[in-house]
Amino acid sequence: ACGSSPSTTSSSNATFTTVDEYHAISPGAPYNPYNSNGNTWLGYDQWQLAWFTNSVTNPNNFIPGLAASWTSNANGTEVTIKLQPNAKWSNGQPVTAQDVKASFALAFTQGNAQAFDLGQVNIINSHTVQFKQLPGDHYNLFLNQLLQQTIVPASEFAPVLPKNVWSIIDTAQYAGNNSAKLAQAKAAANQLTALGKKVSAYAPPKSADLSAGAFVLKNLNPGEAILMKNPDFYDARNVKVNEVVMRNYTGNQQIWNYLEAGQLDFGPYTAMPVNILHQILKTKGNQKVVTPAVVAAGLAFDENIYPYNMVKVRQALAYVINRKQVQTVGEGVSGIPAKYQTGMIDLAAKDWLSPSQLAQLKQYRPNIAKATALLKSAGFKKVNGNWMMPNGKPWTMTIYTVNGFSDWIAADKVISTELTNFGIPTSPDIVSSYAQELKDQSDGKYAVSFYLDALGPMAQNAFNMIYGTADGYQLVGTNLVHYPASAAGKGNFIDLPAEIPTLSGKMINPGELTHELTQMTAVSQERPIVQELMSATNANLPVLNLWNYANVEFINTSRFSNFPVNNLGLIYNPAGVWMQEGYVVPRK
Amino acid sequence: MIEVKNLVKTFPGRGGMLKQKPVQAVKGVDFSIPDAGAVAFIGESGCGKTTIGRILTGLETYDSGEILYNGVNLTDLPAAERLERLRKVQLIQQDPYAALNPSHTIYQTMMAPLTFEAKRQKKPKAWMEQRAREVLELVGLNPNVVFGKYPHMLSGGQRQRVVVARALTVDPDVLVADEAVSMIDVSLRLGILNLLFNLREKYGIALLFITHDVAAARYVGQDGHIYVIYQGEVVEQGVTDELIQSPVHPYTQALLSAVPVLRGLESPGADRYIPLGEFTQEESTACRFAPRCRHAVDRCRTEKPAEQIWPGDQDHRHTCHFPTPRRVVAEPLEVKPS
Amino acid sequence: MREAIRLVKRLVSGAVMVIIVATFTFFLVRMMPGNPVQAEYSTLISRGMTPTQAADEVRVMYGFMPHQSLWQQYLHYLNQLIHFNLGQSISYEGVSVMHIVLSAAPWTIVLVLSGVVASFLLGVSAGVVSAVKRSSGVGNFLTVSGSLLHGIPQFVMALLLAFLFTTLWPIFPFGAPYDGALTAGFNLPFIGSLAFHAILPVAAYALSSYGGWLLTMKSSVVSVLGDDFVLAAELRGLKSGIRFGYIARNAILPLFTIFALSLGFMFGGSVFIENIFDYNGLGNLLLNAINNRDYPLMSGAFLFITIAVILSNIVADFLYSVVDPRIRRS
Amino acid sequence: MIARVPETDTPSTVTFVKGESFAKMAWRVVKARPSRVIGLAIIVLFTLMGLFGPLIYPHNLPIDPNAIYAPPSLKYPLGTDFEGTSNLALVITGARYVLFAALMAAIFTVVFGTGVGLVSGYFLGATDSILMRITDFILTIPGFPLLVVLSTVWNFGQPIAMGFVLGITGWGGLARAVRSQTLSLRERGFIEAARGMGLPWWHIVFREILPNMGPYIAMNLLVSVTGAIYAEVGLFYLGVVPFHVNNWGVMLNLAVFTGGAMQSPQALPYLLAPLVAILLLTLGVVLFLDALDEIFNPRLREAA
Amino acid sequence: MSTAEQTLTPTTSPGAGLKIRNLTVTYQTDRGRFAALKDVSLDIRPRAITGFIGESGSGKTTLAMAAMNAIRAPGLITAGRIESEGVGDILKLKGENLRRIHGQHFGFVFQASSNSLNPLKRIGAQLLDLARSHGAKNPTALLHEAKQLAERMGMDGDRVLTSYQHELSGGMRQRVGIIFALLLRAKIVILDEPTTALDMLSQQAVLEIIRDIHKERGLTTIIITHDMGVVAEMADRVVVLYAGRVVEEGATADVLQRPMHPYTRGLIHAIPRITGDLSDAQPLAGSPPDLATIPEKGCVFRERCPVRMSICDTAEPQYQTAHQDGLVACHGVNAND
Ligand SMILES: Nc1ncnc2c1ncn2[C@@H]1O[C@H](COP(=O)(O)OP(=O)(O)OP(=O)(O)O)[C@@H](O)[C@H]1O
Ligand SMILES: Nc1ncnc2c1ncn2[C@@H]1O[C@H](COP(=O)(O)OP(=O)(O)OP(=O)(O)O)[C@@H](O)[C@H]1O
Ligand SMILES: [Mg+2]
Ligand SMILES: [Mg+2]
Repeated sequence: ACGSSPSTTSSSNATFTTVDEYHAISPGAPYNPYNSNGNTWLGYDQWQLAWFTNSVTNPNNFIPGLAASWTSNANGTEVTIKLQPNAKWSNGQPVTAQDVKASFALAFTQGNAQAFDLGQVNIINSHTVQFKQLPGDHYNLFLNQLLQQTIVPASEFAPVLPKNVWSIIDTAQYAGNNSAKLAQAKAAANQLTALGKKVSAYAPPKSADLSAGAFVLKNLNPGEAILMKNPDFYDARNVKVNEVVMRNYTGNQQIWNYLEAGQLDFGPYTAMPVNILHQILKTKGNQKVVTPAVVAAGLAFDENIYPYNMVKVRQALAYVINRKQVQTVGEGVSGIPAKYQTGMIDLAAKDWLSPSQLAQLKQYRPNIAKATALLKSAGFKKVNGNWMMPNGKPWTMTIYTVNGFSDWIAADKVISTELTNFGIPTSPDIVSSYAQELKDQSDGKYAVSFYLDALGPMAQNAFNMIYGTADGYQLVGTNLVHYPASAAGKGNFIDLPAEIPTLSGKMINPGELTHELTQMTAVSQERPIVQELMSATNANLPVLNLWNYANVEFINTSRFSNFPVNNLGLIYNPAGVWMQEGYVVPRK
Repeated sequence: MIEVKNLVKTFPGRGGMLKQKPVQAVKGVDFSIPDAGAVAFIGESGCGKTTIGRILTGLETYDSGEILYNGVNLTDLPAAERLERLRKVQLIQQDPYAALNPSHTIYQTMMAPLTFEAKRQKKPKAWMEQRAREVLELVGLNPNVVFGKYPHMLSGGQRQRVVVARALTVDPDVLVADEAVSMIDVSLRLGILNLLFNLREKYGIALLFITHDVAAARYVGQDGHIYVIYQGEVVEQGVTDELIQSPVHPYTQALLSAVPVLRGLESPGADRYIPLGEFTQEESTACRFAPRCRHAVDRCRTEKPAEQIWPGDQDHRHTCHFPTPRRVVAEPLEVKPS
Repeated sequence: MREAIRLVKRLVSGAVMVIIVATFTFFLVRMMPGNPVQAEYSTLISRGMTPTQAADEVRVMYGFMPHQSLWQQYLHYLNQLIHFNLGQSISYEGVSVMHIVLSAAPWTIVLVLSGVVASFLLGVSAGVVSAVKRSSGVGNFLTVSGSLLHGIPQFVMALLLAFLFTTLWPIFPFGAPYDGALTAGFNLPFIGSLAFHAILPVAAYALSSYGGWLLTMKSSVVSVLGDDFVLAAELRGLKSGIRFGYIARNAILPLFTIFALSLGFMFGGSVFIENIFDYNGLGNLLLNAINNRDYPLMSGAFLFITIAVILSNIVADFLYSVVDPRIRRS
Repeated sequence: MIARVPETDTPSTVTFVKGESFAKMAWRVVKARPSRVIGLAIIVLFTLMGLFGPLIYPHNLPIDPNAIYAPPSLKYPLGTDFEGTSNLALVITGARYVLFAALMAAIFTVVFGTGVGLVSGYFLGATDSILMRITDFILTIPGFPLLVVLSTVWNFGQPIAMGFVLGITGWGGLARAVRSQTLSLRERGFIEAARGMGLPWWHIVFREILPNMGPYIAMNLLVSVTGAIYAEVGLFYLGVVPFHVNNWGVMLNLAVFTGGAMQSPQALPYLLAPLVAILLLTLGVVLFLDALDEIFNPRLREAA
Repeated sequence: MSTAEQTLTPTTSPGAGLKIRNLTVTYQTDRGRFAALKDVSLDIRPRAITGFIGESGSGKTTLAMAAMNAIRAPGLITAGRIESEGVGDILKLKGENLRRIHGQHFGFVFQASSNSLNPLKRIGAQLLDLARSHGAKNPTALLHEAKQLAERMGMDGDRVLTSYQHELSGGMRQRVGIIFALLLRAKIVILDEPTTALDMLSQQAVLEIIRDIHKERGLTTIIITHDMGVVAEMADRVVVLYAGRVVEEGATADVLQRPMHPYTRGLIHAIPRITGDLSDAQPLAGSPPDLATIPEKGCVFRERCPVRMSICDTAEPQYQTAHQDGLVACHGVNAND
């Protein structure tokens, strides 16, 4: 029935074609997940302990992977996992606790494990492993990050992992005051870094493209990687797809091409203009799947720079900028104009706030009159159609954005036009890279610049974007320290006053509150803090959110049916994970 | 007055590190050009005539020897002054077309040296154009006609006149005319020769006339001197008509024999002889002409002849072991118009 | 003997040039704003990773970042060079630059070599025709089409062809150098697929450089046609075939050096064509290296191209002295 | 002793005419063929665009979110872009940066190239060796990648910076060619004559030699203008250099990479607008080039 | 020398004459279409040396080329007939027939300085090309003959045959050119300014060779030159051209002694002489003719003519017999008689 499909590769119904949005194919690169070009594909032949469902309120909502189950103690500092009883590598060898422990040692060499304060890893039995946080810490995303680790065969990486790796890790983790031990820790940390370099450069022998996942790499060329179903996969009977073809791509347009040609059974999130979206949806079988993305695009203000230190100015700008219009032009496909200015995405705001609290939020709908009134009350004057600042100087703006971020660039142009029309001559400017922008921002070089905001799904992460380093709050050891904007290299550019009012007028310290969030293990504990932070953000607008992103993904139903379109937590994951759950069935 | 003593010039072989054989173009030449005098160099291609001319005008350096311009050796002078004096010796090239910048009008061509001349002599602007007109008229050109023209719009003779006029802008004492007429159309050739002769006669400009056309040499300097050059050496010299009528060196005789005979108007000289072969550039310690000389004997091939004075004529010198005067040039016939 | 000395001399001066270029590029690429860590960080962020995660990820890369002073790094680099070692790539962790460059080279060679050769053959033949028939309609058409094609930038041509033949009329495949289902090697289906996939990019390359060859060849033929020996050959009644041989050989001489040089520059790849048609050749490699601020890879690729150019120069010189007796010595 | 009269060939009644002005002469040459007139018209059109284009539009071009990627219409003759801005306005206002940068590049190329070539070819010796080594060096380094690197090292906010970078990578070939022409010219009689007249070197180099390379240099100037446009547009197209301003390359980049012009006909006008502009300018230059030789070579243009 | 003669003498190629009638050749230029030759009628006598003399641009080369039907664009033979024994009207020949007479009937020798040889091929190889083009039965014999000719001309035969053009001096190239012209036993040999770029000695040597071979083979030889001396020295007959017209023709001695056309007279007087009274020589007034400014009507020489009459402005002078078997075109001659 599918003879007419334009698929170029195999006519087999069970061939599932897709691309990996994170990953270009690099022939010659090793089969090594720790290599940034390594030819392994997460969710296909690279498997994690479990798969996150991207819940904004529950960081611990996971779909089992190699870990069949897990338990943790009350404050979340100890986690015990049980491996799938029949998990096997593609050579038939079982996946054991040893493999897990080695994988975590490798995670230490890559700096991943330190990020969630991992302390000890204990093997309980061949299929049970216990993890402990560093003594004294309780990082509330411990389980979340632990479960997202990739597991690799210990035997495979034995050549690059020294026997004493765990003692090096232990030494490196010393955090006391003994200067000799501190020095040793530093040396050990360096040793780990050196190891990390070795590990990521390591090329496991070609013969053993070992996978514990649903698929195994079969063949690779600069254009495509071909993965075969792994018969030894623990849930192999759920997997109905025989072969996955991973198309290479070097630019978005190539993915658009594939999609337009109906060649992709699953097309992951790709930035695209509306016209392309329409074009893609015209193709037979193509279907759009929208899942929320926990991130927003915003404008950050440097409050060290006059006049952006004035709340009224920021609010006035919020009234002038027509976010719907900006989103239509900038991110017509996967953008949703930001409604509530809370520091989190609007969906999260709905989850965290009660309906009455939501109603209280200012929505800053486009309103020139309000903006004018606000500015006038702040001492601004309009002369010859252009605004003069209270200090008597004309008000002009440059809004910085990043090269390659086309949605931002387009949005920047629209905002500039709007502001110029409003009487603030504004021009867009483009910075060479995002890293450069972040650096310049923290150096206080931009009054107004584009900013990735509301990065979640966890509230602490989202607020940390505003009230963390950007506002001068940093964790030194276990102490929260505040650096003033004048401290060079410390990155404080938002530079809010020490205390800011919520909508109800209550003065709060957002930096401290944000830090407190990281210590909370239960949602109920977090809720009041999150609500206060949202309210304060809405009142003060340190960052003006323009739109929330959505993940727009595509499936093609002409060759396969039963996609997990209604299971948002699952569809957020790579298609291999869907298949583990029994989804994706070839049509007859 | 220019006096040249024992001038030697060797060109380094070309080609950077892997040089070709050096070429000894001038091998110790003595001559002098008296004020308002005429000196002609004759000789076949490659004998070094041009090289000497270029050295004299300062366009080429020399290896050894001495050149005295009015008794002053220019190498002793500071650069600026040396240039100043060298400008008094001007070169007239063979190809008048190449000697004029094709992208400049005659006006521009004339103004270039005059601008600098005016600066030097602190003359006003008007002087420049006036001077240009003056010299152009001197060479027989109408400035109004030629000023706006480009070189390609002029005939060969006119071009050569412009070249001479340009040389005159710097008030030269000596003109070095290197084959100055050989590219000029026959009908115009005589006009240029005439002009050169007049410059000499009227303005006292001395002339070094380089050519392989002996008749032309005779025409500008009947009373002057001819130097016959063979492979970078002077083999014979003498007062023009003397040398033409009774050359003693076989090479001179061959050269003179080669002048075409106007049959019907002239009869060939009794001893006319033209060597057929190509000459070799082989270095020889003996008489260099011996390999081509029909009169050569063993001595010529082993012993280098020294310069000698031809008895009875202080000005007539030669380098031949067996100097013999021969009549080689054509004799005019008496033609009666019918 | 002389030739041998000349060759040695050329090689030595070529080697000096290589060192100079190596030095220049070494310092130049390190003057570029940003660094590999930043570049990688940017990439991760734009892939949607959180800044914290991204920072963790790239921290490993600091291990690859040289900590010595620029000067020490330079000496180290030179030392490696002398041992024919171009160092290790940063973005392709742990892979040697030499390996990367050598594995990218074949793609470029397949693509650009056929492009250069095709455009040369086409351009030269059309050039002869347009010179010989320069006052006829055919000649004018060829000349005008040549000038216009010559005027169209390569990337425009590539985009145009790609749009026309893969999107509008999907006749040719797009997006991979060969059919993924095949195994690379010396087997017929593979080579066939390789050739089929190469048609568009080669055509784009050939079309955009064809005009240049045509115009050069035309003017060369026209100037040879004006030479006396051509008229002499005619007046001696030489057969037209022989006369054509005379003209062709003389006319093609000046193009010879350019051709040899373009073979050398071939190793620079064709950034646009490789980019648009997705070949992992040297052009794309260099572009990626630049985007990732992969210093060793950049220097290495630059050096590789430079060496190719210098060698092709030397070869061109020597071949030229073989075909043109006037250049020959002794 | 011998009677010889100096002759004058023509009576001095004709008054001296300096010839027609350069502009008049050039126009006469151009007029001779319609294709040249078309070429010139195109070039003039683009020049005007570069000079006055930005003045006829507001600083920030108006947007129209209701007409995103609109097809060509009366209101938007070349359609619109991703934010509903008229492509025609974009092409016109974008011309200034592109053309000015290209002109700068061409001027840098020509000034460097002819300067180096002239000096090297005229003075020879050590000067020549050094300059030629530098030229070889420039010629040896692969141009486009070098351009990419240089363009990230320099900041491209100003077209002059862009022009400089384009120029600095592109003068090698011209220097070589000018040098070899200088070498042959310096052996020519009129150069020797000028030296013999004691004219200073700068007069000889710039007033005698240079004008003879007029057509060649003018041709190179035009060809490097188009070359620079391609390179520049190419750089922006690849997106390897940050762009601050609207120009044709940015349009191409956005059209292909974010507008999907290759994938959807809707954005096609956005791609075609700058493309057509480039092709048109190329056409203009190609057509006009034909006149240059005659304008600069008095031999080829015979006064009527 | 004697061996060379033996091999060369058996087959002499008796020269053929040329009958040129009403020949007009025009050139299309930017400034319009000009007649480079206008209504030329002339007999070239067999087995004689004929000299074409005239200023630059007077049409000497054009005449020679037209004689071989080798005028190329932008030139065009617009009228006339040229007959030669054995080939008929040359202007009617086309394609292969025309090609064959080039080389076999006509031998053409270029100016010494011009590069009339393929710079990329050895002389010997080019001689073989020539042999192949004309279907020579025994190319090696031809090569052998070429070698002997070369030796005869004072060159090293082996060296010449294995040389490239650039390895030969101007005089040698000129001689090689002559070999090419003679090898196929052409009946008419045309030498275009064979000695212009040579110095006196080489010039005389080349002329000497031409004269010898001409005699020996009974050729019809045409020498184009603007040097009256060369014509006087070599030619039996002289044709004087001016602005595309033949103004005088006759036996050399006659023309030299009793020039009838004022132009011829002027030319002869303008020769610098090696002996005799210098003041006899007089330059010719005016500048050489420029086809673009030639008057439509009347005598083309009148602007420079010392004996100009009113009829010269209106009527073109007709050919009339002079020097017994020659001709002249001048109104003045008529008046004198
Ligand atoms: N720049 C140079 N480099 C090397 N050799 C040179 C150079 N100029 C001249 N020669 C050589 O010096 C010799 C003399 O040359 P010159 O030009 O003075 O001869 P000439 O007598 O003027 O000859 P012609 O009559 O051909 O002009 C020749 O062998 C020539 O090849
Ligand atoms: N290819 C051509 N195109 C235009 N005009 C030409 C061409 N060839 C010759 N002529 C013109 O025809 C006229 C006669 O030229 P021709 O070459 O026959 O003269 P010539 O007597 O041989 O002169 P020279 O002594 O300079 O060789 C000249 O005015 C010349 O300008
Ligand atoms: Mg000379
Ligand atoms: Mg001629």
